[in-house]
Amino acid sequence: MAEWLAIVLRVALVLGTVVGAAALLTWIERRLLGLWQDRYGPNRVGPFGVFQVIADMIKLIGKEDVVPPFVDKPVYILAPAIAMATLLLVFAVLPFTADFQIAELNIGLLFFLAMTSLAVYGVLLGGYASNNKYALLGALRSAAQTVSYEVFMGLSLLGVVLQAGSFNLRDIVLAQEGLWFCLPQALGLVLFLIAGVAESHRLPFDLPEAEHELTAGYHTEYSGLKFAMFFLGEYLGVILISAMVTLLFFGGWLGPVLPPWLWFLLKTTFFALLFVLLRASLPRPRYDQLMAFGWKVMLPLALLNLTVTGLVLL
Amino acid sequence: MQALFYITAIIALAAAARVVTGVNAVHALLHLIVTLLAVALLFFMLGAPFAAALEIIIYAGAIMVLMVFVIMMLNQGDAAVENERLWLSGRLWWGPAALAAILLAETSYLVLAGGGSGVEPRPVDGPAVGRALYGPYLLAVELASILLMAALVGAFHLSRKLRGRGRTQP
Amino acid sequence: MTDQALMALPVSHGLIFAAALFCVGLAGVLIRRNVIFMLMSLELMLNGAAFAFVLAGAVHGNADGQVMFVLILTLAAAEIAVALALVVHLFHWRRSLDMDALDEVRD
Amino acid sequence: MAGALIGIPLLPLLGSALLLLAGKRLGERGSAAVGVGSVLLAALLTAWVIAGFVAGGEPYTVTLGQWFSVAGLTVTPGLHFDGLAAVMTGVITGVGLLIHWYSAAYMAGEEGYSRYFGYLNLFVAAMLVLVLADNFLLLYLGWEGVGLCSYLLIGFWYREPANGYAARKAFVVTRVGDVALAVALFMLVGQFGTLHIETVVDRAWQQTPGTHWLALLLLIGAVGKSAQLPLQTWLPDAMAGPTPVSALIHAATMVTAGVYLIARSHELFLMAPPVMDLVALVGGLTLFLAACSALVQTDLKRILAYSTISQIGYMFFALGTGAFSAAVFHLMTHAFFKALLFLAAGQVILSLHHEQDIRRMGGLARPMPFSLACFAIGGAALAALPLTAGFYSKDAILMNGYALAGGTPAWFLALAGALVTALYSARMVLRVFFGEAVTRPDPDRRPALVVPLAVLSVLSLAGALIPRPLGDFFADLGRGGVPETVHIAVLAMPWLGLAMGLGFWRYGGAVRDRWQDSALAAWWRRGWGFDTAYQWLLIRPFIGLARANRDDIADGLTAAVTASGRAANAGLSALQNGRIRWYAAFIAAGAILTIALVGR
Repeated sequence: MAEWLAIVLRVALVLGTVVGAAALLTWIERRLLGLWQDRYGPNRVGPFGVFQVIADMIKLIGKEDVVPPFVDKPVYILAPAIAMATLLLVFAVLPFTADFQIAELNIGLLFFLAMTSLAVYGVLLGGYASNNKYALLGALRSAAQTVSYEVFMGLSLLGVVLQAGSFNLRDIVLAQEGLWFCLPQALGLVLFLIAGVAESHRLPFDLPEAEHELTAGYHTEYSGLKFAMFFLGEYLGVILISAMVTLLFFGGWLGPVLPPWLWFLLKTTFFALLFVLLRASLPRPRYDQLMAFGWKVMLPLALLNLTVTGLVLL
Repeated sequence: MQALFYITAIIALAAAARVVTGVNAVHALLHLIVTLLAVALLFFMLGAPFAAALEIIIYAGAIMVLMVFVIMMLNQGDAAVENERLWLSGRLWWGPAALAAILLAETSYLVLAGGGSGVEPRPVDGPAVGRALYGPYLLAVELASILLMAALVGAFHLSRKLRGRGRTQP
Repeated sequence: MTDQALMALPVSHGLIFAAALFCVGLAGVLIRRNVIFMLMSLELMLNGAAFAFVLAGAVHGNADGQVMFVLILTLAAAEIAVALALVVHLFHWRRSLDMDALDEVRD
Repeated sequence: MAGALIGIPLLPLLGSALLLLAGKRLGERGSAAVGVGSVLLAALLTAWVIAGFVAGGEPYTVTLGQWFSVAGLTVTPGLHFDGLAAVMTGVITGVGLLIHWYSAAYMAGEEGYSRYFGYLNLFVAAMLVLVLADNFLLLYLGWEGVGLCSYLLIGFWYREPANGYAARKAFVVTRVGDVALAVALFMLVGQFGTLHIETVVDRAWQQTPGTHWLALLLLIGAVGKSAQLPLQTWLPDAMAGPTPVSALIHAATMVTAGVYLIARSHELFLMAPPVMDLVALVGGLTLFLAACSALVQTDLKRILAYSTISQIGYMFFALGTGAFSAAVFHLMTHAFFKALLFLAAGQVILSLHHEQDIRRMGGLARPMPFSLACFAIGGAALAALPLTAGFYSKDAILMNGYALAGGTPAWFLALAGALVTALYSARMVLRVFFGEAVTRPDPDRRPALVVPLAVLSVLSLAGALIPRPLGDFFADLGRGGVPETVHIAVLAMPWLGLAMGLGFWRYGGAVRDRWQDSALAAWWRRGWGFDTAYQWLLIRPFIGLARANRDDIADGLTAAVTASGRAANAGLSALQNGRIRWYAAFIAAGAILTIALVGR
């Protein structure tokens, strides 16, 4: 019984932390954007406007949850759940420290890939169910983009798998004790970062929800809590990719002096902030440029990386 | 744990039945994805985690996405659902259903007649599969790669032709 | 974790499940006129076969079952790629997904 | 000498090959040069060979090599040259050359000019092979070759369906004779084991049985080719071809092939006296019936066609009575004057813009005096007026015929025929050239048209003076005394006919008109109704029989085979309905069946 309780507690802790972090990230992003764009951002509620997050949540929860009459209702409701649940599920297999992990899975990395690939459905079905041409276009773009970038996301990680000799995330981190994989797998790191940005539909790869062209893309018709779930899903994605980069390339919790969980937190936060910086600084490419870039540049590079790694290891 | 197997299997079959009988293509596809996830879970339970992961990543994550993609691209709307309902009605059901039922009965009879007690499945992990693939099955892997290449070229060719046709039509 | 997932399972039940999946798919292929639905049913059949392979592999404790699964997966990917291209073609050409409308292949 | 002999048929053959293969590139001038040139060379060679033969006098043979050897029959064809062959080759190349020359101008501007000369050269080659062959098989090759060319040239203007019909008719009717000839060849092989003509003739003296049948079959072959009773119906229709073709093939050369055949194998006929009598009777009947038909024809070329039938009838009569030399002599002179008549008629027709009906001619004497002269000479020769070539030959036939066969019915028919011949000759010349002018002619005096006519006119007048190299070729059957009255009758007949013609022309207008409208004249005009008779006796019953047999039991059997195949196909193609789901269902059913059968 105690065992079960421990598991539940751990799940609650991870869930709370991650969701809270995602929520907090929305505030951090707005503040940082304000800073970089030479303005304030939200600064009225609480110290530095931190409570703005809570205010937004209250607003979103309190809003009327509209289900338009023309939508495909079951799918419409399912879509945001998929978008959030798949990402949250991955956190179950992440080793935050050497001994703090909800579930140790031999194929943890594959699980991550599986869940990210399932996450497409959230966007895709959301766009489809909305029965709206902007949403549909956004969803189609998203599907094409995600499927394309997934291909070399998996390939770029294979170098790491080769070096660690395991799909187990914990083993991968432990394999970096001497040297973080960010050095031997520098190319893989860059590829994975780009793919990660694309997977989480962040700028500059947010074509599926490009507001200039498609109003709000696949979640045009969504409002209230369902919109909040999509919204949160995006930031969960940012955190997840940051955590994965940390685990796979920057030694996870490994680090001197400071406690391991803090190392993990610091590294992850750094990459999350990097995402924000990317949003602030990079322009958005055209859609066909995005696809061409994925297939014609990234895929060959990923294959090259895999080949070279394999040759070196042999 | 046996109970979990049966529950998953029943979910898979029920979802499969919905795939076959559904009239909305996207809903049917979602049911198919459920079936696939259930099968993946069964793989996992059988001690084949690698197969389970592949089932999700490739089957559910890529192939099915492609199908959803195409369905959305064709975007047939409500008329298609009505049409599908029309096509599904009538006596057309019974023949194929009987065929499938007979086949199932036969195989079930064969399987049950073969006896076989409960066997403890032994787990086989990814590296073992990899060694088998690049060991005795190397030729099959090469053939599969040729097949994929052929499919790639074929699909590319077909879509190219379509584009050419589209250009000539006003 | 995986070790705990293992269980004493009557192999026949697993095979019957595979056969059932296959037969449901078969019935779908025979019943449906819509190409998309036929393809989905086809995937069901493939999964039935794949499950039988993986089950057999697990029972005997060797990797051959999963190897076959990987090959089936490859086949499915190739098949779907070409089939979907054809479906799009068909739709542009006929404005319909009715497989029976395509009966001029007999000539 | 041997090489020259081979060269005679070979030159036109090469010309023909050149014309038919590359005719389009040669153009009209080139085609004419090749077509006429090859025959000219052949004619020169022939003249040289004949000169050599006359000087040396001995018949000789050139063996061409072994053709085939099968089941004991070895065929080594060769070319044989003797008096008869000399006459024939001389006529063929000489008259052929003149007609080629004439054709070059006559056919100018026609579509298929080179094709025309290609066929014409091929004909000359085939005819030369026919007359030079020392072997019945080679003879048969030439025989069929001329038949083919005849078919091709009658249907030369093939766009007109009637021409095609006439060509087919000629081909099919002569085929009856050809089959008989082919059977005769088989009998020869069976009886003598060889096809070499001289050997056959030699052996025929030793063993007589079966010779009657052999001779009869040869006669049927000759009758078919020479348009004698009862196979004469094709020749009038054959006038659908170009006029020079009518002159060369259907007057001067090919139709005399039958005469040549009988003359060549006359020893065989001498062994079968009843057949000889039959030959004479056929000739007599033919010449009289055809002459009567010629009397009432309104188409200029058809008059000449019936006249040709009639004249060949004279030759057959001569052959039948045993006057072979006279027959061949008449063959030669007939070639001259009939070619002259045809070519002159061609000139008239050309001048009148392809008008052939004599009722729309008349008064052409003034605008076309040269044609009148040609017609007068040709007609005189045809009517056998004294001092023309025709006089000598026909006189020889009638006198020899009486001497050899006496006053048989055939001889009296021949005598009456002489009268009718003179009558229709007079009618033809008078209708065409005198009386009221109906149309304005557009005379054509190209030398290429005129010179051959002039040469032929001379030949028609003086042809009898040509030394007869074959004089001693045929064993003369002896000439008994001929009563003076007979001689006078023979001499008087043409004059009588001529006088009757002039009389009717001058004074008998009403009689003439009534006669022309009478049923008898109409019957004669239709060639004594032979065509109609054949239509009712042969063609209709045959078609009826074919119709009746259309669904007989054999057809039922074959139809059953096809029907079962069709049914099986229908069943299988019902399975292959193009519906993938059906296929899948069949696969599933097959799987179920297999499992049920195997999995126990």
